[in-house]
Amino acid sequence: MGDIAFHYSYIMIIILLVIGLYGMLGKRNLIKKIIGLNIFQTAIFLFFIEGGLKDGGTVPVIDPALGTEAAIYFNPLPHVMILTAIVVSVATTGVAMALLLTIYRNYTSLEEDIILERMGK
Amino acid sequence: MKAIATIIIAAFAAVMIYATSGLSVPGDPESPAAGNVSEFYIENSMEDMHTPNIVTSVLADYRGFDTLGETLVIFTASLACVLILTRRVDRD
Amino acid sequence: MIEHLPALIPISLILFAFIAGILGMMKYRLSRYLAILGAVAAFGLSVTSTIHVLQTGTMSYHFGNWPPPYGIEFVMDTLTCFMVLVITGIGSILLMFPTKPGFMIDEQKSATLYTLVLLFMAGLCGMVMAGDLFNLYVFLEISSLTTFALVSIGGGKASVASFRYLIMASIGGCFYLLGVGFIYFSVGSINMADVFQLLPAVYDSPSVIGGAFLIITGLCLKMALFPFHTWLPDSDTYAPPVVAAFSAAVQIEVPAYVITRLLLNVFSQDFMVTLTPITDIIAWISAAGIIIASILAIAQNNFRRMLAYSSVAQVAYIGLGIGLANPLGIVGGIFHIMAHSLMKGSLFLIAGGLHHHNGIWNIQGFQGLGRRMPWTIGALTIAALGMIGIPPTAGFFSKWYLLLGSIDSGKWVFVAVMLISSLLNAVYFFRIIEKAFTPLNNQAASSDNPRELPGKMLAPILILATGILVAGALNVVIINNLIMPVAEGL
Amino acid sequence: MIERYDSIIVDITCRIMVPFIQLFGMYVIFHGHYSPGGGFQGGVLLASSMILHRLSLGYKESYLKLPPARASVLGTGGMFLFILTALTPIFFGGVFLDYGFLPIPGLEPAELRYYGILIAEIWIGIAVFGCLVVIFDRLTERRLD
Repeated sequence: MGDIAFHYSYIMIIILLVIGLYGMLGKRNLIKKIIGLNIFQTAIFLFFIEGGLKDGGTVPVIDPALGTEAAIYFNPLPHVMILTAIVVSVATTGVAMALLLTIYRNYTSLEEDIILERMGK
Repeated sequence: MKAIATIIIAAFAAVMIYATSGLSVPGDPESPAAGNVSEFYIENSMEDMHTPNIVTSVLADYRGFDTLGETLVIFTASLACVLILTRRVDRD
Repeated sequence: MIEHLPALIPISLILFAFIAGILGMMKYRLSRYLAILGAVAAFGLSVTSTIHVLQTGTMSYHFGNWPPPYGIEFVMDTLTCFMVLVITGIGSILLMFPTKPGFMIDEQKSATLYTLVLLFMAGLCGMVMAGDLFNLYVFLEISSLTTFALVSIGGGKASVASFRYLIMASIGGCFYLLGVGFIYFSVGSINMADVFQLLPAVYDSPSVIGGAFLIITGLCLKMALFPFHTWLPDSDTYAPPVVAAFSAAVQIEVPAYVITRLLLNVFSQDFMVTLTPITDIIAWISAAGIIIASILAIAQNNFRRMLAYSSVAQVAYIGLGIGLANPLGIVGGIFHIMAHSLMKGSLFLIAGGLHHHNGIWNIQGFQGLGRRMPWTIGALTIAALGMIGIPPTAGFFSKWYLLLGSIDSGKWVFVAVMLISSLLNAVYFFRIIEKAFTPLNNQAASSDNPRELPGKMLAPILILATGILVAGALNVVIINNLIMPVAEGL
Repeated sequence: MIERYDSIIVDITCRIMVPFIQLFGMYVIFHGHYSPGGGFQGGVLLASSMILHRLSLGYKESYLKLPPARASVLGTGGMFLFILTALTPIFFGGVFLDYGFLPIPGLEPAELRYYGILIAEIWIGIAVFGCLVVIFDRLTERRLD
């Protein structure tokens, strides 16, 4: 349970997360919402990678010269989870773009206020 | 709307700062995540499947079902794009 | 082959999704029949595995033959069996609804659609059976990605609703993922059973508390629990009726089940009830959600929007059952999953059928339907009685157990909340029934006399309506065999 | 839909780069056991080469190289074969995804897993390649009205 000063990298990640969340909730333009979503997800990836680090470790590819001591290599599991999460993020972005295209075709705008106005609400 | 968003974001930041204060220092080789499961992967990957890249062996074999799900996710996304962008008569 | 059953349920759905897609490209009519066949096959497998689980106890499937903390496992106990039965059973009935009125899409283009529906069901089954926190996330994303596409079929407004849902669901998924990260970095494992063993040592760590909070918040977003419900009314109003039925009947219930699963098998009772007020918070916001969503439902004129707000209220019942955190509350909540999926499934199908057949959207349009469409309105009446909680229906028994749970925990406020909400339910459903049995006063309207729905549309509606009564009659059997053995572990 | 951009520099540069990106993608897939890489990364590289081709040469030429229908066949086929590969061990006494039971004669389980991972990565690469190209094609499709 370390001091907060040692967690400065986590603080940076939290700042990124907050920027992403603000983009999703605060912005009125739909593209900006997607950008916010991507920032948010990328910050999560950084969070996982940060947690998998080990001081004095190297990438998790076994080098026969170094042996298979666990302390030498970074933790591989966060990397695996993040690979999956990246794919999910790409898939979500692709679907979101497709949705934005249909929205634009129907309402010729990507501003939330104008869309709501044209939806007749 | 802006005010609600600000409150939500502030609450989220507070939760995150509170939660990260309990994590071990980044880079700590003794952290809980460094032991347990990950140790097993590092020590057995070479024996079990002759694969030096531990990430590949975990991704494709130890946790292969995640990878199947992951491929399914991107396949689903492509089908979703096909369905979303199919031209159809608008009902309203 | 019997030991492969847990894996085969989602895999059979995925394989049938492929077959339906590929053959559907060649001959479009085939895809619908293959989709129904796939769902029924998965239902058959679920029944077989339920029988097997009842005879021999919990099944566990280790993918790649790696023992649990290292590999991924599927766990199948009686509660899982119950959920899988609900998902595949309701899914196969909902798929029987014809394509054109059900999905508002030309039959020629339906191959992709049915592939996605089967993948959606596979995702939900995977979520239910996953014994690994991260594997659950993957299936969660499969089920939400399919929903975005399915909701957007409804046209322009539906696309906007679907986009909103995408943002909310992505936030939910990301919160869940962050929470899993905190749990993983605190204990070093993501297998549910393993986390359950390792967690007590670090109960007071802020990262475990924060992680649990994030996970629960993410799942509450997905299940549209009251303060996070904003995406549901729009998507349920503009989505095609069968998709709305799927979304209200199974999709928002599965995260509720996952919260139950986390309460029982990951964070123990000590953590969720005693150490942190998580269950109390869930119970109170659910209670608020029941009342507020019911009042909002009364204010609606559009039938489907009213049903959507009613879904928010009904999901809050499940949340209340979880929040009570005693066996009776859990039993009530979980049984309400089944009751609600039967009732809301049939109500949305009726809404879709009436819209397609008679062009009725609003509650005013129901006037005089009782005489002309006796079967449809009969099914509607049964479902509405179930929603209110009148005795022979399944809805009564779930509410009964929830009441018993509230009394058991001594929280009389919740008893009052449930009685008031039953009254509110009665207000908005009797309004429709009354309208339907009021004869039309002008003869001009009777010239375009709407007759009974065609048999193809009526069949799934009647099956679901019968299901409400059958589930009510069999409630003791279901609860004693499937739900109680797990809920007693609390 | 993307029209061809009439510039000799873009044209020639992209024509030269595309095969190398594809080669690198295949290297990443096949060398995933020894260096960072694997099916996803390789598949994304292959898809990005195709997307570059489409962006630079326009749809008329690019669709000749890889028609959209063939991309969807690649995506579906890769995914389907991956699931079949994962299912195969069930019929030879193993459990789902247990590559140690793949029916390749003369190999011990560890070697079988080695080759099982390779086969899986190849299918994943093909599936990701196809699916990403399908997404791109759908997003850039011309509106017909």
